Amino acid sequence: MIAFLKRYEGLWLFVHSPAAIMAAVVAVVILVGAVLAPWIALVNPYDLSSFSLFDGLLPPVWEDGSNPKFLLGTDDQGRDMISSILYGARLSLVIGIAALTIAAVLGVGLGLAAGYYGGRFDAIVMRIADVQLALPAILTALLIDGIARGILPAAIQQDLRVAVLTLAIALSLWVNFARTARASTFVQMNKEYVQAAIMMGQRPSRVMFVHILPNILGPLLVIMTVDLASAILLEATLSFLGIGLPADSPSLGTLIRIGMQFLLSGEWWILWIPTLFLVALVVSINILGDFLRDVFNPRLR
Amino acid sequence: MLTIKDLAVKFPSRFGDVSAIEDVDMTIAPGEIHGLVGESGAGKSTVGAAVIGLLSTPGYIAGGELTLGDTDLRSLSEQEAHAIRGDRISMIFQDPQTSLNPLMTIEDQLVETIQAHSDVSQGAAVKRAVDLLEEIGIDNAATRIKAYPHQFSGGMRQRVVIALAICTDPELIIADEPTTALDVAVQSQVLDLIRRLAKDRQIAFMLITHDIGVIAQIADRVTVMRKGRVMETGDTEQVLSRPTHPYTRALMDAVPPLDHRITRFRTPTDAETAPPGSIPDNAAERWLLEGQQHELLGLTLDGIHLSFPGTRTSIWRKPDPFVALQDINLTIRPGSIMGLVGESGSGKSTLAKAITGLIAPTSGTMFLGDNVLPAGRARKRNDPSRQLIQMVFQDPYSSLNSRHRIGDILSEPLWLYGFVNDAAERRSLAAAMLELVGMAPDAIDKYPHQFSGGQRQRVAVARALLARPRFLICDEPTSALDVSIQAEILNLLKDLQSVFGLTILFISHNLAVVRQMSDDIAVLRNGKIEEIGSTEGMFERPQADYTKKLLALTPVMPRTWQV
Amino acid sequence: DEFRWASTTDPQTMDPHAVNSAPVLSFLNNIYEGLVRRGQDMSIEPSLATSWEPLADEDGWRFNLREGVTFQDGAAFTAEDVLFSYQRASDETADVRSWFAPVTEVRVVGDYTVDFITKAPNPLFPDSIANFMILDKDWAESNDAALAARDAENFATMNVNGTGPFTLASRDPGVRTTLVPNTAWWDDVQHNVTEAVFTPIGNSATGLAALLSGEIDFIQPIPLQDVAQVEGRDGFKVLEGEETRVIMFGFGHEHDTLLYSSDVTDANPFTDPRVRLAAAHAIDIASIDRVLFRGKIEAASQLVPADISGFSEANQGRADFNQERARELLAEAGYPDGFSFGLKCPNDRYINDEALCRAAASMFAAVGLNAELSTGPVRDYWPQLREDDFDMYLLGWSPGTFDMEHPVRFLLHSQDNEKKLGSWNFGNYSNARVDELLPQIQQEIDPAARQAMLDEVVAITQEEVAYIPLYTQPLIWAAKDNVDLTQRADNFFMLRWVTVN
Amino acid sequence: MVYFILKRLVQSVFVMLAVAFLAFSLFRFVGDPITQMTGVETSVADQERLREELGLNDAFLLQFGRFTADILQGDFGYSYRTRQPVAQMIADRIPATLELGLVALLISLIVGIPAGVYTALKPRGFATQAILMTTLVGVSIPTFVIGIMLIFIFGVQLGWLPTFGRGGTVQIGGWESSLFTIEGWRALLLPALTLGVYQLTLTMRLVRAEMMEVMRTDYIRFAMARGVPMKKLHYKHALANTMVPVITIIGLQFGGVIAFSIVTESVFQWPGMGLLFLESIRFVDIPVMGVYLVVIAFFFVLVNLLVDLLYVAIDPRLRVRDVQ
Ligand SMILES: Nc1ncnc2c1ncn2[C@@H]1O[C@H](COP(=O)(O)OP(=O)(O)OP(=O)(O)O)[C@@H](O)[C@H]1O
Ligand SMILES: Nc1ncnc2c1ncn2[C@@H]1O[C@H](COP(=O)(O)OP(=O)(O)OP(=O)(O)O)[C@@H](O)[C@H]1O
Ligand SMILES: [Mg+2]
Ligand SMILES: [Mg+2]
Repeated sequence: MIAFLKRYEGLWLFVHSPAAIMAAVVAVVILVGAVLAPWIALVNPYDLSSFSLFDGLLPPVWEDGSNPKFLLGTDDQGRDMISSILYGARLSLVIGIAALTIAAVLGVGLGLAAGYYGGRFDAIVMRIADVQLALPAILTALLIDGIARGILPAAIQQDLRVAVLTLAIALSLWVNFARTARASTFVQMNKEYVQAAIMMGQRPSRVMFVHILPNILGPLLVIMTVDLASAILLEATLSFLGIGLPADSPSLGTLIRIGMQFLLSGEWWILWIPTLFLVALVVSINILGDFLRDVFNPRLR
Repeated sequence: MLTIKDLAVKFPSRFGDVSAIEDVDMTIAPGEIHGLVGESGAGKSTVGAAVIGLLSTPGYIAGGELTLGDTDLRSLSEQEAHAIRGDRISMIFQDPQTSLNPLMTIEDQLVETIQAHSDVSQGAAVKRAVDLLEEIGIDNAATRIKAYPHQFSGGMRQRVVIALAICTDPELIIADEPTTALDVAVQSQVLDLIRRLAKDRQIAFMLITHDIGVIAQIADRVTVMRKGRVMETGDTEQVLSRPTHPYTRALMDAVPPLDHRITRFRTPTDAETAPPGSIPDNAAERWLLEGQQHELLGLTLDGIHLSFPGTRTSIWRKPDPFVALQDINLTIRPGSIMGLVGESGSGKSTLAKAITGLIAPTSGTMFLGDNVLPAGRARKRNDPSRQLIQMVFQDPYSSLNSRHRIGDILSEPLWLYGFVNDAAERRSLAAAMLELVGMAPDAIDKYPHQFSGGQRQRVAVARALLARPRFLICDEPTSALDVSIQAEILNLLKDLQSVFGLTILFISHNLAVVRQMSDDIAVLRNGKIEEIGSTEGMFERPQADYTKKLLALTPVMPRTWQV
Repeated sequence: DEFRWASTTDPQTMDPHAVNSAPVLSFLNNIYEGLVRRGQDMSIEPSLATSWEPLADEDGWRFNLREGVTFQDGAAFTAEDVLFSYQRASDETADVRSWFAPVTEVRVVGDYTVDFITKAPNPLFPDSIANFMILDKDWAESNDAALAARDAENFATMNVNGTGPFTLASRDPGVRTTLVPNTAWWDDVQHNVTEAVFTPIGNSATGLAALLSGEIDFIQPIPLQDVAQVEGRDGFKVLEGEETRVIMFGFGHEHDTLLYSSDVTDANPFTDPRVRLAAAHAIDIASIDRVLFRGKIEAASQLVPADISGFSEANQGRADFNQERARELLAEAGYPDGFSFGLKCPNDRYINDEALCRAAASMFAAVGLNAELSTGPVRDYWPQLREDDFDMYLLGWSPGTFDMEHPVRFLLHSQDNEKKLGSWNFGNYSNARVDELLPQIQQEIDPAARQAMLDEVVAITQEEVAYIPLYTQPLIWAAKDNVDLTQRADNFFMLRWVTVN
Repeated sequence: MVYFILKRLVQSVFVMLAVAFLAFSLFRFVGDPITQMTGVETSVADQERLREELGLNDAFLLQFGRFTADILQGDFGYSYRTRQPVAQMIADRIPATLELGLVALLISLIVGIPAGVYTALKPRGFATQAILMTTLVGVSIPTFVIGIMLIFIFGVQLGWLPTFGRGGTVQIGGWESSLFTIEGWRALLLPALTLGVYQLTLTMRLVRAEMMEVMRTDYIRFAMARGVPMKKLHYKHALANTMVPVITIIGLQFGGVIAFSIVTESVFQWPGMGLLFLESIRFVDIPVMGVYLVVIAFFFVLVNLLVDLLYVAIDPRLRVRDVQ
């Protein structure tokens, strides 16, 4: 057993880190809940006939006037809070993960190539990155959202809101990946194994993706977790500014935005339960990110 | 004065406490230079760090006694221990490039250290700092002291480091590989300085090094360590010339002599490292021999000139290019080993890269055999020279992709050059090749980090061989390795060369190593060839002043001590 | 006393003719005055005109002006100013020129008499110009502000010179605007405000916090769900009323096919009145009232609320909540399993607009009308409606003239660009009889005859379910207890009725 | 040095032009300015005429060319919404946003750096874990929720601080500042805190990571070995070296501060550029949005330039000219 763990150091570290275990448990529970939402949720927020305004504004079960059917109460539409949250986490995670994947592919690809080829190509990529950085995420989202609205037929716009938002978030995150990948690639380029590969006459794409990429994965993975958290938060913020998702596709961010209206009105659960949930999710992702950082830090080995 | 008794240091790790050193005994008298030698990981640095109380976390002293004069170092509180540091014990680190705070001037660093330990005014501290710099041989100290570390050369920096270590008049200085990063010329100056300080100021030195030559030159007494334990301790002459411990003897055998050539190093015959050729009917060997399409190939460099563009700092002026190689004319005879020596920065690696096509010379022509060797980008990916020329790099820790298995690393050339198209066959050939370079075939499924530096270097050699090269460049292949492991690798290279008839360019800054390896030698300095000739001729009758100086300054064991 | 108040939007300009928007008109009504004005109950009363009567020999109205009124800079108010203001307000550069579409000419008869000549008899004309504000001719001309600012600012964008009860002390657009009383005002002063500071606060939670922390005295509006919170606190009160705005669903009457349907692609079921009626029966207005609006709305039967002139007493019934009936009607119309369609809603225009649409979509779904809801900010909502990009949409309408004729003109008459009719009838509901009745209603002087025609229009459009009127939007203001003020149904806030105790 | 700055400037112009172009292309899609500019009763023909007058029917590139040409001539145009000169509107709002952003940055540095140092030096302490956890929760709550929470706690329940606006401001040479009055500071505190929380966490974590790295370097170990006092060691030697990479990231994050100030400004009704921008979006006020984005890009470029210069100031190795 010890030998096995020694071989998989990360795993060994993991079983010895209560914080990481807890974070992983929370993340996994949320993830599983999100994946299984269509089967375990009481109502389906996308199926308008599965809930009724009649059940609106019911408090959680431990408060007066609650309905035991709705454990954590209902929102102003009569949707079960638990169901909304499960579906919301599902959507948030889908957006977050998809945005992250796009950002990572784009950023790592450009960063790797910039680091590998250097010179003019590198300069161009870095200037593009500057332009991106000068356009804060919110503005990028507006841009993408606007363009999509301008060029897509109206009939599919609504369906594409999620895609548009994902793309917007992805665009505001790729620079991170590109910069990190580029910097790490520069370091790797001076490593002798890369020189050996180039010297042997291997194709640039092979050098980049087969040789260099696995070696710079560590810091990228860390960015991934941290940025997954920011992507989820960014989505919430964009929703707050009215450029996020429509209210009938409840992401965690949209739920919080809607809940904000009930901050004072006594229906605290509509705001605070999704918020709590979001915090739990983001914190646990961040803890896992920190944990990964430790695992990948050669000095701590 | 410094007494170490039964010292044990442990590092708590993820898998329980690991003993770094155990039962270490040592005494150092005032004015004594006490050498501490041993292979990498023997625990030399740990002893030093334990004495000065700077064990890297999470290490701790598990037992034993440490006394300096009448102070029990182990009983000190955190504050008291810190007060002793610098005041009574100082330390010098290996790398002068990184030992100084890059953001502070030399003056600031000296003054702050002086003022930390004695209650003197700013003016007095500055004066003392200037005097000290002059004492250790920095000209113009009064103005140079305002400079930042990066404005000093390596040797000067190491002197500043020493000045920092002695500016508070400590009783003991722990010097952890103080000259390893320096050129021989600078090294000899630093060693002189240490010797002078020990004599004049009666400072005791704990000199940690793995260079036996250095020990032989200046140490009064020496302690040999291995795997955290003291093997042998005694007067330098006694330990080096009449070692009592078998390990010390083996260590001595592995030290390459400067003044004569030995055919093979004597190494402890280890089952794991059977010499190649002794393995009957090795598949890899057969494969290599049958694949020799070319007869022996030589390499000729004709008027190679190479400069790097300087960094631009002004709009109006074009930056001066940095000339790394000038007018290099060199012929490497087919089947011979050409040694290339020169101090750091002289352009050795640049030359190697030019030959491999990683960078292009500004002018000049290269010939491989009778064919012109295209330079830089002009060399196509499928140019035959890509396969014929292979290289073994200096740093075994970075020359293998740490994310690839040994098997993948070794199969790559087979696949790339289209030698073997069947994956299973590639694998068995790789395994056979591992055997040939003296490694267990089960290494094939492991990752590089699971091996020691020496083993990795063997893998690197194996990878180069699997390309069926005719010309091999070895860029300081052993400079990162211990002497004993160096000896094994050098033996391996010699054996392979004799069996396969390779032409080798062997780069090193260690004259003794080059002497053991090469048939001819070229001496490089500031990008120019100073001297070129047969090895024996050069060592016996050096022509160029520079070569003479190099030979004179290289620390060696007195011939009489040699076993 | 100093009085500080907040609302969601800053008036974009101080020019009374440049922008026809409620925040601007509401704010400037404190500074400028028109010939007539509205009282606390929305009735028309004399202002700069003391009396008016229809012209005897031609179509039009004569206004007798008040004498002795001066502008805030001291200049006297005369008929010239009225003529000038008319010219300015009906110029191409002015956004309020539609008010004067029926006017052909304005004649200065005497220093204090002005005639407005109209194309046809226009009994409602005085009502329609309650927000027509009068500027001083000399002031405007000498300050290069003779025309309303359109592309660039002019003097009138940031400066005022009205006859009203307050005048501008300082203005920092989007941040704060300070008014002080006009000491030379002609009317009896009912307020006791010495300085009034207006701050726009866009975020409703922030606005409420500002009220509760005592930094402002009054805010309009506050979110419905926070009413209980404010009422529950000592020292604060909530003013509830009904706006004149009726919220309704509209249909794409003239579309041949549905744009957003996944099942019915070759027809537009909403052209069938039975389907529209089914949709009306699907709405559970009581639940909407209870959950979304906390019991603060009044269900609507027609396009105007009950206290608007022209309201049809005879047609007060509305389709009840009856899912059974809705399904039957759908089946009759040939859609026993219902169908899907696109529902468009703004999300920042009306109170709880988005929540309402979500709830409605869920109610529609319960009878088989599967709404694909799409919501967006109003800035691109109107363009979508103009491009006919909807199957069903949400609209709120407040009759600018406080008369039933207004929605008939804008929402029920078929689209007619030339005559500028039916311009907000996005689905182009079209009924020949309604089109025929509108000009007659506009010209009819006799109230009973006019009402009869309006009743007929309402009956027709109810019968055909031209729209589904839902409810009258509530007006919720909140103030400190020590402030007395008047809540007018047009959501205009008049400083002249404020007293701080 | 001069060459270096010039090179950066040329690159900056490129960045700004690109941002302007992107920004401008986005406005076509935000919505229709005309329906926002006119009232309910305005006829379609009048709307069309207005559209024509404003050049909104022209080809996109023509519009962009006009926009850049005007800007290059110093003419920033007039707002569609208020008809005021855009240059003046933005200029009026710049102080508010800059002061908010700078104070937020300051808070994040004043709190973040020591916290980072502390948590780096005592990586296993209880306080460290508590700090790390708290800040983590802090950044996991969306900014707007934090802002409203602060308003209700400190503004409404405790009544200590104002809930909106800038409080007392004074004019200093055309710069409207809230840094010189108590009222101004009271008003600034909550928004700056809200805006700073994210930066604070970021700064802290960066400083912590870099510091832990620096503490392992040879020169720190050497300084320790020669008995440099611990305080000096931590705050002079280690921190200075930590700041070199930290400054870059903080500089880059300035864009983030400005972007998130949009949210903060809207929550606190803070009369800065972000609030103006949001209003402009609502009214599709294209000229204001365009200039806003160009100004933001300008700030970004400026800050990056400053960061580079700061770099040179901190790190003598970069003072190329000095090398002998
Ligand atoms: N921070 C640490 N954590 C865990 N183990 C350590 C640590 N530092 C040193 N060791 C262990 O202590 C042993 C002795 O290391 P030390 O650095 O003293 O060797 P050395 O003789 O100085 O080698 P070298 O010549 O390579 O410098 C090694 O086996 C190493 O694994
Ligand atoms: N890409 C480059 N750009 C600019 N200068 C370079 C570059 N590569 C090497 N140099 C310079 O060329 C000189 C020769 O470097 P090279 O690496 O060949 O030295 P070396 O003899 O191999 O030294 P060492 O023994 O330290 O490996 C050095 O001064 C180095 O700074
Ligand atoms: Mg060591
Ligand atoms: Mg080299």
